[in-house]
Amino acid sequence: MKFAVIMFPGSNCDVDMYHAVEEAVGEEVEYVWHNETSLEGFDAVLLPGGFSYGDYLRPGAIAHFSPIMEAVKKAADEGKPVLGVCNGFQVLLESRMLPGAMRRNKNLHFICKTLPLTVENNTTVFTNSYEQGETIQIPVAHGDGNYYCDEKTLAELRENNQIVFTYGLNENGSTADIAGITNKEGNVLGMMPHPERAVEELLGSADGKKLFTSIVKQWREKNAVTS
Amino acid sequence: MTYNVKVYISWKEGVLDPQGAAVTDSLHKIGYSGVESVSISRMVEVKMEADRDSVERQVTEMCEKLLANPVIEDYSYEIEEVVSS
Amino acid sequence: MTYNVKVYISWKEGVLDPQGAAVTDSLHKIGYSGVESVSISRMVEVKMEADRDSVERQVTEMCEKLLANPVIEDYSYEIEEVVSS
Amino acid sequence: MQLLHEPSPELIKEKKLFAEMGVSEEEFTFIESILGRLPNYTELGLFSVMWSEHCSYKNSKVLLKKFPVEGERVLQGPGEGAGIIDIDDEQAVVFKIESHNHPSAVEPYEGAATGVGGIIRDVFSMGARPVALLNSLRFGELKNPRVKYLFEGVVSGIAGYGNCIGIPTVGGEVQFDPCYEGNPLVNAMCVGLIDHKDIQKGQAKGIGNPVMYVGAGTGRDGIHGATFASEELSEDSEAKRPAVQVGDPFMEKLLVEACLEATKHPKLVGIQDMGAAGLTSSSAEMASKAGSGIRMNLDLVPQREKQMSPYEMMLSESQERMLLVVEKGSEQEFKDIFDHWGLNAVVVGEVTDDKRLTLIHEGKTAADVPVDALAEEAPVYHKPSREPAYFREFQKQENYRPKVGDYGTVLKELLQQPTIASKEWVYEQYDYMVRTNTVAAPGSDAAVIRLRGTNKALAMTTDCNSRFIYLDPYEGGKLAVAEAARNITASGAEALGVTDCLNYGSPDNPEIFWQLEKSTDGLSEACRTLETPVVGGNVSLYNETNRGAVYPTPVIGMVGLIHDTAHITTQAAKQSGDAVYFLGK
Ligand SMILES: Nc1ncnc2c1ncn2[C@@H]1O[C@H](COP(=O)(O)OP(=O)(O)O)[C@@H](O)[C@H]1O
Repeated sequence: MKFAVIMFPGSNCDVDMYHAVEEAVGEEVEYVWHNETSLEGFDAVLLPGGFSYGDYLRPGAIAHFSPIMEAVKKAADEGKPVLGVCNGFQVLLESRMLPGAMRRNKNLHFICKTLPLTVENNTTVFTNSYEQGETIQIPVAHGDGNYYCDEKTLAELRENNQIVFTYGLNENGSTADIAGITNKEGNVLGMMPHPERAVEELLGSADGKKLFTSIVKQWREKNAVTS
Repeated sequence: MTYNVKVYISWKEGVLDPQGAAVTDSLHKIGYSGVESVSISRMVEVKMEADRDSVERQVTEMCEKLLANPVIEDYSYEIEEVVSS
Repeated sequence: MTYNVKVYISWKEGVLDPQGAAVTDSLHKIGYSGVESVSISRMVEVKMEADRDSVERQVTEMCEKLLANPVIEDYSYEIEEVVSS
Repeated sequence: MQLLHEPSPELIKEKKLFAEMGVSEEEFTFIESILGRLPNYTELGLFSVMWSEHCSYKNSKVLLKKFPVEGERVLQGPGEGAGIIDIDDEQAVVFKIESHNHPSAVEPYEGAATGVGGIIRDVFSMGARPVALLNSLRFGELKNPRVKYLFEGVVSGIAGYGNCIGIPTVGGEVQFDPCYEGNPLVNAMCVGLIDHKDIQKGQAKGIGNPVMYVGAGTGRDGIHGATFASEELSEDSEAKRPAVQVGDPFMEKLLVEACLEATKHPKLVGIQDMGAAGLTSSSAEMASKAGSGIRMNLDLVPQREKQMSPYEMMLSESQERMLLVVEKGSEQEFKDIFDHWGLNAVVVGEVTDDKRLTLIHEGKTAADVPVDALAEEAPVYHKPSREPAYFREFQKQENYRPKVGDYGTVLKELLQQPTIASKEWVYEQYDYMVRTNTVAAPGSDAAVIRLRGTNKALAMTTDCNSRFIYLDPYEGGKLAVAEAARNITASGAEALGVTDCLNYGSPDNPEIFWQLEKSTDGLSEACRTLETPVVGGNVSLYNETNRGAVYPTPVIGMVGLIHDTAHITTQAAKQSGDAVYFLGK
């Protein structure tokens, strides 16, 4: 299985994402620069954290015009797993691949710490190795992670089981404690917490590892059937 | 034609602006108890060349595509022709 | 009296505006080649109770102390009385 | 800021206008004799910044000479952008600390942010990948709203820059004391990692080689910044306010990546960041170190504002700019590297053999001065020194023993002191985990960063208890180094070396100069004993307001090597039933 890590100018968790794939699942992984136009040959797409274009104007706003985003949309339409973490989530929101928007954290400060998350839906391609309702420890590091959507959208998210992770401790003010959501189809996940920072015990937690193994597991099952 | 465009981007009604609330609080703390509410919006000033009949369309597009996020923000604008001197 | 105060805060001349530069760039990339420059500033709207003869002083003070940093920012304001209906 | 009519050389002399630039009468006469004529306005500007305390260390050089700077592992001592120490396997650690006190006092967010940006450039200009940031902060008492504003602004400025550029801020310290009211201290430290073969020097070698300018455009910001840092803060600083710059961490992130690519290119000759005194210090120092000269055409310098004068361009402290010297003929290869990252690289001059800095502007020679005079020949002062009266008083006092009633209450009261209380509010705002190497995060004695692909790790800390140093500069100086070394050792590391930031009041005051003298003696002695050579540092003098000087605050940044990640120890108690030992006396 081959992962793509998209690099925007200002991405800075790209290396972390790359290493996480190497360490957690040992699958093939490559960087793809923002002005490329194709993701041919990749089986999954990772949009890393950081400050694309300095987060100027609004986080993720400028990056969503990068040429590569057309290819990311195409990959999503083809049903490939697309994971956006932190700034990657913000890019997915700004490009309307996921509903809602981000505001400044309610305390107006950047927050860096490891927080408990609840796995709300373990049936997605990203969470099939977790237990339903399991609590996992995953770091957050963001200034604009205060997720917002209107009531109607929230109802839809709930109805379609699109809320995948919620905060056990909601420090940023997110609507309905939302930490991560998917699209309706379930193959595009955006989340503020950083699973790629939690794949080694040495650094404090390895609870993020299963997110990557889930992706690989499902891919293997699918390809075993077709081949 | 050269235009000076001012785009005002503010929070949609019902979306809580954490910054505005924090500033209200700080103003109270330093003694301005008369302050009832504060809201903070962005102003984007764009200087641009455009045809008279396309400038407004261009500005609306720029707002919709990039300058504002319609999920949480409203926008309004003023377009002014720059008279060359 | 109730007042609606609009404070406009922008960079002092000569201060780098990295946001403006990034947005200009991005507008060019998505096809708005007529854009010459973009500058981004903030507008703070304050609703407040005050006496007629102290409101202006209060607003200036609030700007100097909290809303703007005169080291790198300029500010201007408009004060409008709210006529209760 | 813009001067439409620059005063003529004669007028400068007659009206003693040099004094406004911080140049003394004797210094002016010296400049005149070096040039064999009167300097013009631009030339005087070059001397004024290069001979400021910030760039020349003219008041502190005699003291810095005492520091032990050598050791088996030292690859680069003081003098370059940052010091370098060997950590085996052809790897080395690069680190440096620097102050941004005065800008932070007037614009805390940007002042602190650009302080971080500057220290990062010092590290990657050596060819090293910046891997960690630390800081050391001092403020007045938190009860004062202005102090609170400064504290919050400084912390979010450090966070704003470090988080955006993606280098983890892993440690630091904060102290509150009335002596810092109005003159906070903001010191930032950066640690980088390098392979021996990639070590760069800021040298302009090879006659005819092109000089390239990369990064952000030059604006009128920060003009006079270097001399600003060398003056006391006064009401006057208000007038000089535009001397503060705004940082662009996004630009610097691109610059780091592009420059690290460039430093691996075999045709790179030299690279230096444009820090204090911008184009002036980078060009003069690169030429002086190589025994060459540089001729620059200022019309080619990327400019952000219209009609900038040579004086303004040379003294601008616009951020996120670097100067490169490359082999003739390889210009395009470097332009391509920078182009990939969306950055401009422009040839602005060439290396010459005349050991002069020659500046051309609109076809005319705007300045022509010997580079060594700028970079090497600044006057050195040995200021008078006098033991302060307060010190004699202290020495006479009996040892004080506080009477403690209820230990529980006293402990609680102590923990409520902002200086002692948890600093979580601070470090939670820093992304201390980005790049996923942080093994010991803030909250322990020293921070620990593992070195990916090896079994090694680096420990790092910043420390200084300025009250001790005020009470007894010599003993306090020793204590500062010892505290840092204890923190390093307690995390399982072998202490390697030190970078220091000397924050003091005005050296023109003999009692303050005495503090400088005694405390640097103490620091030197401790560094010698602990075999932690000083490989770099920074001096910030004139930290005083009309209420007086800050306590002498020589901040120690120390780095240690952990040979095996299994040796990493953290502060927290691990298990009930574990034995507790007390070491020392
Ligand atoms: N300004 C700061 N930036 C980052 N970390 C900080 C800062 N101040 C304190 N810390 C961290 O908080 C912890 C406690 O700091 P401090 O109270 O100075 O303790 P100590 O006396 O053990 O050095 C340390 O891990 C330190 O690195």
